[in-house]
Amino acid sequence: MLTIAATAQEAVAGVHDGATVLIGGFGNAGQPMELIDALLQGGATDLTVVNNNAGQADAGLALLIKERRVRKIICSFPRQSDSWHFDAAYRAGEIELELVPQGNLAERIRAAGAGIGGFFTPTGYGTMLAEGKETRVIDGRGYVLESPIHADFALIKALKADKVGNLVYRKTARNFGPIMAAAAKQAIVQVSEIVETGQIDPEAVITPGIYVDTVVRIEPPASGPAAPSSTEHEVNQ
Amino acid sequence: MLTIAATAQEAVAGVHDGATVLIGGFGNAGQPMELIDALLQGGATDLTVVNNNAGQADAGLALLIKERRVRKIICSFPRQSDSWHFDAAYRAGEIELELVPQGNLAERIRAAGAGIGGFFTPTGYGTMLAEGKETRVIDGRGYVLESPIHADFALIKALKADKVGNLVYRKTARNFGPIMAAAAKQAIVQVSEIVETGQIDPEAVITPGIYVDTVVRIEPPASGPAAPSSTEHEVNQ
Amino acid sequence: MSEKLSRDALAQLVARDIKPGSYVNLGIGQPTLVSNYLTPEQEVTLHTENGMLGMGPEAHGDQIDEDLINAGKIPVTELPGASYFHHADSFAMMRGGHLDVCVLGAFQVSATGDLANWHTGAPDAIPAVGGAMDLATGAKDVYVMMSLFTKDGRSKLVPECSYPLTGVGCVTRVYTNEAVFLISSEGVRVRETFGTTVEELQAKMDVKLLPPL
Amino acid sequence: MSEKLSRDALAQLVARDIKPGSYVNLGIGQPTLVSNYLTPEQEVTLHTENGMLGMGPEAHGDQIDEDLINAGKIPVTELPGASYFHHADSFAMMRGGHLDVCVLGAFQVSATGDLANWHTGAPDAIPAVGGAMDLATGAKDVYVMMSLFTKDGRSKLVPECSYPLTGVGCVTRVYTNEAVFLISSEGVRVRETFGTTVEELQAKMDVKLLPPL
Repeated sequence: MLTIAATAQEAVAGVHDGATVLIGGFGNAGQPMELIDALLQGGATDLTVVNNNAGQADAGLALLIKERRVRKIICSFPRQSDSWHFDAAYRAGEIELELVPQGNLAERIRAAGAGIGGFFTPTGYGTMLAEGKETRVIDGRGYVLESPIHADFALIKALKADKVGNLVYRKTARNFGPIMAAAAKQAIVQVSEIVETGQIDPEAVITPGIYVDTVVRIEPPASGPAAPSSTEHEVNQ
Repeated sequence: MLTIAATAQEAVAGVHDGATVLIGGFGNAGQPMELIDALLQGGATDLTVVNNNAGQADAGLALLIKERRVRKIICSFPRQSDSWHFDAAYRAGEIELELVPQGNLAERIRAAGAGIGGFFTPTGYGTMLAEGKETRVIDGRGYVLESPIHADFALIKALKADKVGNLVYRKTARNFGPIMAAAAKQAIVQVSEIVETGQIDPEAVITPGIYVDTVVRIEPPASGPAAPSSTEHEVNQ
Repeated sequence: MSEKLSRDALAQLVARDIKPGSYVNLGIGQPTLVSNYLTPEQEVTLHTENGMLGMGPEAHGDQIDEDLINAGKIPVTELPGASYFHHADSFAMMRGGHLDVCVLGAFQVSATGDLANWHTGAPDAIPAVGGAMDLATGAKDVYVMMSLFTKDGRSKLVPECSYPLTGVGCVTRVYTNEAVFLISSEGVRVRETFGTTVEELQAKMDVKLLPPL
Repeated sequence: MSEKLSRDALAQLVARDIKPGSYVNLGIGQPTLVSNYLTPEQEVTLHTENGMLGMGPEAHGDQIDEDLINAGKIPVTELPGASYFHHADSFAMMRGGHLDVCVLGAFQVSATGDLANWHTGAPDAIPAVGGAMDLATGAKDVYVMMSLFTKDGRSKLVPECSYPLTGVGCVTRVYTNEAVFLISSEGVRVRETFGTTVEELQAKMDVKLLPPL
């Protein structure tokens, strides 16, 4: 049954040392910043973190990495113009990196939630990211066998929850939320609003409550924060 | 770009002999009855049909089977109290049956749409439905390798389409629609209503227009038909 | 208890055993009787594999909506907090281990929890499997509801299934009209009996029974 | 044409070549310039892999919404007919072959359409791949936009890539400031040149060039 936590600290209190933690968000959209801050304050260490990136600037996941609380990160795009804390930890050999093409990352997370033991994907075939992996040619096309990414916890952000944990998201902030909620043993969700059960249209539920364990309401900022200035590294032409 | 057909006959006119056709619906919910009827009238034969069932009573898919237009059916639950046309064709050796657990059926259709070359599923492991298939034990659990079900056409039913083909469904009539639309080269959709582009909430779109090729509006019956009386065979206690 | 349980009494017993807050799938046929005995206080959420959580009771009269049916194709209703999803998402929910309990009928259950409930194995039978294998392998706990003996007196809880399997080692509990059995790595333990004794049952069964704790 | 193309002129050319009604992903960086030259009559729908179809132009001022960004994390807008989906659905759309065209930058493209655009291979580089490999393997047509020569004059269209690959045999067309190349099983054909000739290009390139048809 759903736990409604009073604070972000309370919501993440169960995250233990050595846990594997999926963290939602792509850029700032859908990033559960208050939950990550609470995780930082909570002190859990030796974490394996799964996120699309490896932290930006001096906030959130970047600070977890700066504090050396992340033993390993599984992500698709660690290197950004402002990923200096990751860069430093990586160059110092103090964080392990598993680099995964973004679509394989998403599909591997989805596979964990869906009970799939492994799947053959064309992405990465013939590249160095398939080195050491089982490959197979099926109907003339090359595929790589990829495995599910199971996790102990997911920290995600949604727009709204009802009291049985049904979630709706907002625009591109949906990104990894639904698949991460399903792939983790415990999904911890920060939302802007908690409504009564029955107030979310059953046709519009994106994450059914069965996947959600804890929600916490975080007051949205009075005025929207400025858009992030950081952009991903562009290919040198 | 989306084709808006004037009639169901026009919508299915491209379905050719020998085609593989996914047909949506579970029971009567989501069953594209008018499209199936048009397919029957259109005359295409030697079809491979994918549906959860193998036709009920004297309508729709059951008539396609009665007319021996279906060479092979891939389904999870052919035998029902009123599947007499399938039963007769099967006993006469005039239809090939590929029996697939319902979840494998759904996941194989999803895999086709998602570009997955194959996946390991626990369902069916150790049973006669895994005979002849590759199996593997992963982390102590047995899995069966299953392959995607690609198709030439999908015939499905949705509630509403806009003019770029975005779809919304209604209640449990959603069932196979979204995954079938994605798995077929051509998705042909009957809807009760076609609205202007922009009139479906982008957050509530279930099937994005990219998956939809043809829509046809079929006037919903003035009063809802009676609920189907047929129920699936119950396990003998 | 002094007499064998009726189907309804058995359904009531299963319902009482389901933990509050559980997500449950009741399959089709006899197990669906369980829903009649779930109390609102249990806050049990019912899943139907054709794409819904928060399924309510069977629909009658004006409530009947042909777009709202359960896995047995029977018109049902929707409760507050319900949600709809497509078939792949619905089976991902089952197969990914998110359902707490599913309750299924059976032809046979083996002493190691193998389930046979989809095919008699008769050479002329037209097979049909539906979602049975997905439920059997996917739910955290698989409860079986069945009569313990066939009409000609043979136990349906057997050392090894003779019917084709639905799933391997998946059943954790067997509710029958004569007893409830718990299946685990230690073997088959009788939890309670109805109008009979462990000794009487053991005399009629090839499976070695462990006594109630 | 009498002179080499600017980035904008090249983007305009690519835009003109995209068939009406196409679903297109423009990656990040230079290829996103293409969106400036798509006309409403083309009815091209833009996909961004972080979970949206129907992406509109970059957002400015009051339009900026931190929940609405593209794959380059730049605030964008939403057009009528847009839809949102989660990351697995979004990449399924790419990987399942549903996008008609994606346009990517490149370090190198090989004569057989291999693409290298994610990693310089430098031993001290921190690698980052993002959605590049998914786009390269998923779209029906992969167009590359790049300058044809490096600053020190070496061709980036090569017999075989020396940089780590993004995808194998995936590129079908290469748009450069000096020429457009079509890659197919028959080899590399020059479609048109800008301020140069096939002969001049051939003299500077190791890839055997087929003349325009």
